[in-house]
Amino acid sequence: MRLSRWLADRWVMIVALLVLGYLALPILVVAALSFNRPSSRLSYDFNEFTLDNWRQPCATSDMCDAVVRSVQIGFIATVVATVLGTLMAFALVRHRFRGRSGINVLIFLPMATPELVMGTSLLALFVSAGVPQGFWTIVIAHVMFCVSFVVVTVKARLAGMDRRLEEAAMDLYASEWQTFRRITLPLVLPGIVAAALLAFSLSFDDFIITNFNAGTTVTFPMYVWGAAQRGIPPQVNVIGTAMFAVALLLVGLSSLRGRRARRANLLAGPS
Amino acid sequence: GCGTKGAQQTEAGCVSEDLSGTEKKLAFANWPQYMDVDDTDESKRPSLDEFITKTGIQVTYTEDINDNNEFFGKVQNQLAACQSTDRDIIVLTDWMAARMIRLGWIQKLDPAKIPNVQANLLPSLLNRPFDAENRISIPWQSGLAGLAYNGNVTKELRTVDELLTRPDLKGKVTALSEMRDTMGLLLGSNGHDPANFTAAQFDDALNKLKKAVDSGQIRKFTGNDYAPDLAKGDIAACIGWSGDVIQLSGEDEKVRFVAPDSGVMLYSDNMMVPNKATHKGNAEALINYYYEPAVAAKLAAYVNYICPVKGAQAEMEKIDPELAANPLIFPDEALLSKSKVFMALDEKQEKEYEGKFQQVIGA
Amino acid sequence: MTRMARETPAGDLRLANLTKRFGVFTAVDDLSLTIEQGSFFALLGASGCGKTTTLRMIAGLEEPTSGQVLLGDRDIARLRPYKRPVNTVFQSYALFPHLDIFENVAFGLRRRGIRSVDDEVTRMLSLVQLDGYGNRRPAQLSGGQQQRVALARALINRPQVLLLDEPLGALDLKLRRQMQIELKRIQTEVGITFVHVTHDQEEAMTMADTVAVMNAGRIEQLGAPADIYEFPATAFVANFLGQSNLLAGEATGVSGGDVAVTAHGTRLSVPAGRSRADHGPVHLGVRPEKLILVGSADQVPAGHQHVTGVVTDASYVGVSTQYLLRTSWGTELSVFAANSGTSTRVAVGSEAVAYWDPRHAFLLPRDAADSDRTSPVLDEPVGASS
Amino acid sequence: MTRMARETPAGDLRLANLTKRFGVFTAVDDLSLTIEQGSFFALLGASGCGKTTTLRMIAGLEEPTSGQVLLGDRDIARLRPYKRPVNTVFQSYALFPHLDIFENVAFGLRRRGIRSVDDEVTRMLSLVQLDGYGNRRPAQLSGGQQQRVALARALINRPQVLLLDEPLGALDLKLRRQMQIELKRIQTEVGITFVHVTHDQEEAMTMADTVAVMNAGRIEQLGAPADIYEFPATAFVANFLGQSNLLAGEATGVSGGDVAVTAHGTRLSVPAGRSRADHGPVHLGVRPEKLILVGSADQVPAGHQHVTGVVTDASYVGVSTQYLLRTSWGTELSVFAANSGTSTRVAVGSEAVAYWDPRHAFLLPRDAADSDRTSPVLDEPVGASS
Amino acid sequence: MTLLAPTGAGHPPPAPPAARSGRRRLLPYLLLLPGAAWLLIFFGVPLLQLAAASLYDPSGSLSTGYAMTWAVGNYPDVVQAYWPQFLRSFGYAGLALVLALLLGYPLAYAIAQKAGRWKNLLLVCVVAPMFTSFLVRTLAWKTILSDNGALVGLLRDVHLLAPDGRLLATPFAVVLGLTYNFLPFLVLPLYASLERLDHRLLEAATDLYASPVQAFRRVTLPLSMPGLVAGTLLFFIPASGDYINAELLGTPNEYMIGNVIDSAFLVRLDYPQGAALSFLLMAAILAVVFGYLRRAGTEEVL
Ligand SMILES: Nc1ncnc2c1ncn2[C@@H]1O[C@H](COP(=O)(O)OP(=O)(O)OP(=O)(O)O)[C@@H](O)[C@H]1O
Ligand SMILES: Nc1ncnc2c1ncn2[C@@H]1O[C@H](COP(=O)(O)OP(=O)(O)OP(=O)(O)O)[C@@H](O)[C@H]1O
Ligand SMILES: NCCCCNCCCN
Ligand SMILES: [Mg+2]
Ligand SMILES: [Mg+2]
Repeated sequence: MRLSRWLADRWVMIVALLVLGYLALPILVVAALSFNRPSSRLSYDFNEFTLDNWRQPCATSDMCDAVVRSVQIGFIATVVATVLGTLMAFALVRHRFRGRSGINVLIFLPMATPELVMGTSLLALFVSAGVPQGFWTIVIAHVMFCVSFVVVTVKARLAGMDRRLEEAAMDLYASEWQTFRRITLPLVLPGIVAAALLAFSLSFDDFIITNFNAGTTVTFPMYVWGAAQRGIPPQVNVIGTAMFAVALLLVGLSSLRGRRARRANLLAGPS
Repeated sequence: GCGTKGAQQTEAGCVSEDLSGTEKKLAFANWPQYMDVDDTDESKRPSLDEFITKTGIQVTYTEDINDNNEFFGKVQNQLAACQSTDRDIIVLTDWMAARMIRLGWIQKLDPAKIPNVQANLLPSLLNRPFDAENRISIPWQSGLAGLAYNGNVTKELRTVDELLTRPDLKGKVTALSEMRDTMGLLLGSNGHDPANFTAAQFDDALNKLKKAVDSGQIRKFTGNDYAPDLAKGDIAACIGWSGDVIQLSGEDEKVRFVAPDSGVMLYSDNMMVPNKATHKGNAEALINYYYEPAVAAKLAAYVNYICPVKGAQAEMEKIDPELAANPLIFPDEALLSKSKVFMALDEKQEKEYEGKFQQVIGA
Repeated sequence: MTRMARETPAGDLRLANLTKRFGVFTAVDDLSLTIEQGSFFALLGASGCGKTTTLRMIAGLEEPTSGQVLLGDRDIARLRPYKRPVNTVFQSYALFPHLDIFENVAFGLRRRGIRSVDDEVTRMLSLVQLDGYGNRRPAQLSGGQQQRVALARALINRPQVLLLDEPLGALDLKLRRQMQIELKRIQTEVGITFVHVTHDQEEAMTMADTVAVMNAGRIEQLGAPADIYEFPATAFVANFLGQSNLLAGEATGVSGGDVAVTAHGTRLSVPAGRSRADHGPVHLGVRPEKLILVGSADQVPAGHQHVTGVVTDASYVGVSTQYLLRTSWGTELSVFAANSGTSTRVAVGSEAVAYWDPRHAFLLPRDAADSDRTSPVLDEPVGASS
Repeated sequence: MTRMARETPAGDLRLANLTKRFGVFTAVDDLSLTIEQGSFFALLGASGCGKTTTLRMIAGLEEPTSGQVLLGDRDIARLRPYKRPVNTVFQSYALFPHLDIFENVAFGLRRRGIRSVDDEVTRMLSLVQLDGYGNRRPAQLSGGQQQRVALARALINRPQVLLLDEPLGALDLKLRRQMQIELKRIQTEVGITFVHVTHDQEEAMTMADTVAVMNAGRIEQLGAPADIYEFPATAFVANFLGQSNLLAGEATGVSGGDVAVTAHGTRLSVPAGRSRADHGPVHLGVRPEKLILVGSADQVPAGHQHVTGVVTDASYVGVSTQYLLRTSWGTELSVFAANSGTSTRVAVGSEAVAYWDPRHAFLLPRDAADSDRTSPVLDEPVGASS
Repeated sequence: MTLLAPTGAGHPPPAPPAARSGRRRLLPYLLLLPGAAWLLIFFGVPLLQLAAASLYDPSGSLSTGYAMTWAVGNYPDVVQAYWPQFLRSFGYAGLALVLALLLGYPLAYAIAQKAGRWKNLLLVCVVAPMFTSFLVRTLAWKTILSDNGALVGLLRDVHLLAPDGRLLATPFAVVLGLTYNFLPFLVLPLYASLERLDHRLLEAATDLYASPVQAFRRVTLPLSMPGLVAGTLLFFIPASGDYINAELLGTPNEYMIGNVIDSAFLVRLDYPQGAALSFLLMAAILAVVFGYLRRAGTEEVL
């Protein structure tokens, strides 16, 4: 009785943690392998513990450049796609206008298009327009395929949001922009954050479309893909693990800091 | 009315300029880990660095060729439009080199500028059908496609037929998704010549393959990714490449490369200067440099593929006598006699055979 | 940015032929009225009669289907809400869930670019008796506390027009009275025009300069509270605002300053000045507290009129006792008798006479089909509330 | 599945030492009370005193920090809400926005596996006067209409215990009275135990069998409405429920069945039966409507006690007039005089005497530091409401 | 003023000042402009070229070029040749979707409603696996599912798997890979809409006799519909076009339509066929999507 009650109260959280475990499982393998000294370039089996990979995470030529480049591209593409996508989501949820369904198709199609098709046909466009491929063509491509994901995610949050709060803000002298900035944005923020996270991970992880539009620029997934042809250097595992850890650390710290700030506020009284 | 123009280029129609006189630069695109690196500092590439020091030519080395088809897709738009690919040297496998040459996308080198090639290229790689004068595509490394097995999980393997039928191997076999390698071995196993076969013979071999796929004997078709699986034993036996298998044998001698008596496939990855590359002269300097036996030996000692440079074996003795004696790096006559180069295909044949093969391998 | 035109001379708030339809349903129907600058205007009406919709159109949150909203001479009907010198206390509060109480209250000031809001907000929170609650989120407050935040949030802006949509409905009587005093004080001091929706009739009657009674999207009567109470214009108003005993009768014309009425066989009269009809079907109305109960017709003073019946119910309810008197024709009249401690009780079941001064009666036109109308029959409130 | 134990004999609802803390803040403090099966229990108290929190614990929506909730002999404090034969009308309505009105009302029935709900729902909608609104979404209703849906949604289930958290607060007086009648009728017919939170004191007084007055998480007084009103237990109750004039004095013991009190130099007395203290600092309380204003001390009948002062304010408010009488020591007393049409007015500024029957006074213990306490000074309500 | 206006009684009210209403009517277009322009230029234009390619004479070649012959026959041709892969794509994606819903809904719900201040942390845990390259992740899965790995050993020991049974190179592995790789696309939008869920409504439901299951079905689920629909789409659409998982974790018998398109463009150089396959895939997906949206009754979510 006691136990079943306990379970009934917490099973959702327990399942959630199990699913997170499932999501993290390969990362654990990757993390373990980051401490491995492989028996050969072609072996992924755990062989011998070593810290060498962590000591020299950039030992493999160009790998860290590729990581940095991927982060840069991911960052720019995320910001641009999130802004563009959020604007579109607002237009679609908050306004009735001619051509809505056309716009909806335009948003769904990129998701429905095989990556390869998207990659090659975009490349054809760049070539026929004489645009040299490289960093910025990658950014353009990434923004293009991230926008749809952002729109759909933000819309999910926006749909059915309580308009009365925005009305109250307008009533309290907040212009459209201020209402957006002070009320709508904070309330939609979880959706926008989720969309941005999606966009970043899409961008950071994309190989196919990037590969076609990269010219001679190499991103991290391209590097890994290439390296895989002859055995992945163990430092790739270091980068994988580190990216994961850094993401967790940043968020962990920021939520801790947020809490401390709030506590300080409480002591200082309203500010 | 609005179709596409052909991608075919002619020497006259697509003229490239050589700025090597003024620009000491070279963009070299190669496969990953196809270049020797320093044991202690993996960011250093000794042979390449030496070239840079010697000539003062700044080499931008990128490892952005992972797959022949993929790379072709990546540069075909530019080359078809007679635009620069921003690369001065690219390295591609025979059949892809043949295709590009056929399409008129590759610049001819000046034989006078690459004397080492003329002097040191392995005889068996001389005057291949797609480059009769040895001045368009120069082998970087060569290799063999044959059988391999992991002795920890299965008993010895000798023939292609065993691979395709032995019940204990069921579901533990892979073959290469590279049509010429897999089909070459199968043609050979049927007693046909991969260098010269008929459409009917091809179909016979393909049927044999199809049976093995349908029965579940063959688990999948792979690129290089079979190697870790073979090492682990998830795959017991496969069609694979010599270089990879030598690597694995070094770790675990029970992993073996087998050259079946019915024949092995010999291929090369070739250096080429694409149209509109502006540093042909510098490229020639580099190609010539890598055909110095000492340099070639240094490279071969690292990458473990078949070294296409005569005299490198002697140099290798100085570096690593054991490697110098390895027939899979410096093949002996016995092996060379078994090795075949796949028949040159024209565009139509290529499409037809590739189409049929892809149907069997599932895509 | 949105620097308010607070300094500009405000003006009367005028609604001209304001109509709002939701699909086929008309929520506000051709409403016209003028609310004097600086006055306290109360809007009463049944649930769903269109009060909130009217306020929302004034605030600019609902686009009128037709009609104008004028402030002074300016038509503001199409001005964006934040450009209007109007604030609202929302019926649903609409507190910002992501901001704490302090920031909720400071919101309007901050939007107007005011930097130092601390003092003002603290004072306002104190006024609504929520000192120390500044750091909480709305979800951590009780219903009444949330309502007070909504009040403070609007009040702090001291707009030209303040719209209050049942701003005190969730407060206990004592607190409500205190808030009423504060509201009235601020309104008088600052000269804000208040438009106040309330279901607390005492609130409307004691605070408002003008009361409008709405019914189904229209105004039924508009005037000073006492005027409306003493001399309602329609049967709806007579029974919506307080209770009335309405007797169906026929008016037979004016004679000597009085309208003669025959009701249920009895001849009665009402001063012409308190009659809205002088012939044809009428309702003669008397409020329960204007009826005095005595044992027999002898005790009726001269000049008064009376009705005889049987007491069917007497509920002692603190300040007063409510009696029900069933007349010979079956209608039950309400009679309130104050419990001042001196008056005598009348026993249930006994015959009694209810009399009134004709000057306390009023006469309304009646639909021919209508009969007597009295208020809902329920134990009446103790004086507790009054 | 969730077949309710409605048929099982219900029982009294008992709260035993119920406590709820939010962090350091104690919202409900060691509350114990018994609510008889089938009775109508009203919970009154200032905004934020813990009423909603108490109801939520009964409903099972809030886990008590400590204490028990018993229904009959069963401790239901840890029973899931859906297993409790308890329904709630939420203060915030909590209507399901994605369901239409019909489905909102039908929700509980459907969850109990009842197939044919149409008739029942239609009847219920009609009861709350929302016929024809079944197809609308909650957002398309006015505030009062939404509240009625919340009421219907809970009522339709006829649970053993119905918790009503200000269920009629957004309704106009007339509709509120009608709903009160309906509630009372259902409660009596079906024998549901009602726990009713309201700020409408008349509502509490007229409808409830028992009233509890809460203050800061605790019960201050509990009893029959008239008892509490007539003889409040604390100064808080005396002024929370209606108004009282509390005079600070010193009790000097019982003599002849009366407690003698000296207040501001005047000697007064209160029957011992109406005294909660017989010596030391006390408050002598008289309700405003129990005070009668006359011109001079001669007019005070025998056996009554009086206080002299100057009339500082008179507001005519329909049913009654409220006077403020400033005593010689400065306190302003409230006096209500009924406007029955016969009583004479007292002029502002004139001297007057307020007298009362000692049997209408009551005596409460007083903190030594406390002085006189009277109700908030505001124009008092017209009789309109009563 | 109104007197001067030529409109008589009964006419619509005078039009509001043109400037403001004009701007308001333009607003949605302004909001859409940057994003839509981006998509039109970088997606729409190439797509048109592709559309043309799908109608080229299939007998053309790279070196000679392709003639536009409006060869609509390309479409029935590819359907006939590759319908099994089409079916398989939707089958696997659908199966993976079901799995992902079972795993993803509780996860999204827990993060949105139960995680408190760990919310952001858990959220990042959902996407952080994406920060390692997909290839690394998939190789890790291969390690986990390896024929000689601990998991297979265990399953064999408890006879859930035949002694020579395997997980890798089976449909199971492919579906698992799809589920894994696209799970965040389902979880994030779902989270975003569940985060908004008003707790009081759940309380009301349980107060009205809804068991947790019923409260979920009648209140939580319908209210999270926008997020659920969005998540389902973000999961299903890319999953049905995916080919990497089939290639790395499956065998030729698991190949999906993406593999075919890949081979048509990259290996066989059959552009008309590749283009036709792509358009069929898009059309099929759009049909599924719009059909689904209609059934889900959330067209306003569109
Ligand atoms: N989640 C919470 N966190 C902290 N404090 C809370 C929370 N919920 C309620 N409170 C506090 O508990 C007290 C009691 O709240 P409750 O809602 O029970 O009041 P109430 O008696 O219903 O008041 P009202 O008449 O205004 O609705 C209030 O002071 C409120 O601020
Ligand atoms: N969005 C809407 N769609 C359809 N009808 C609506 C809508 N909003 C309000 N109504 C209807 O308009 C009428 C007036 O609503 P309004 O909110 O103005 O009433 P109210 O007078 O404020 O009532 P209450 O006292 O109950 O708050 C109501 O009958 C309501 O049902
Ligand atoms: N990863 C570098 C090895 C290059 C192998 N080339 C494969 C060509 C097979 N025909
Ligand atoms: Mg309203
Ligand atoms: Mg409450």
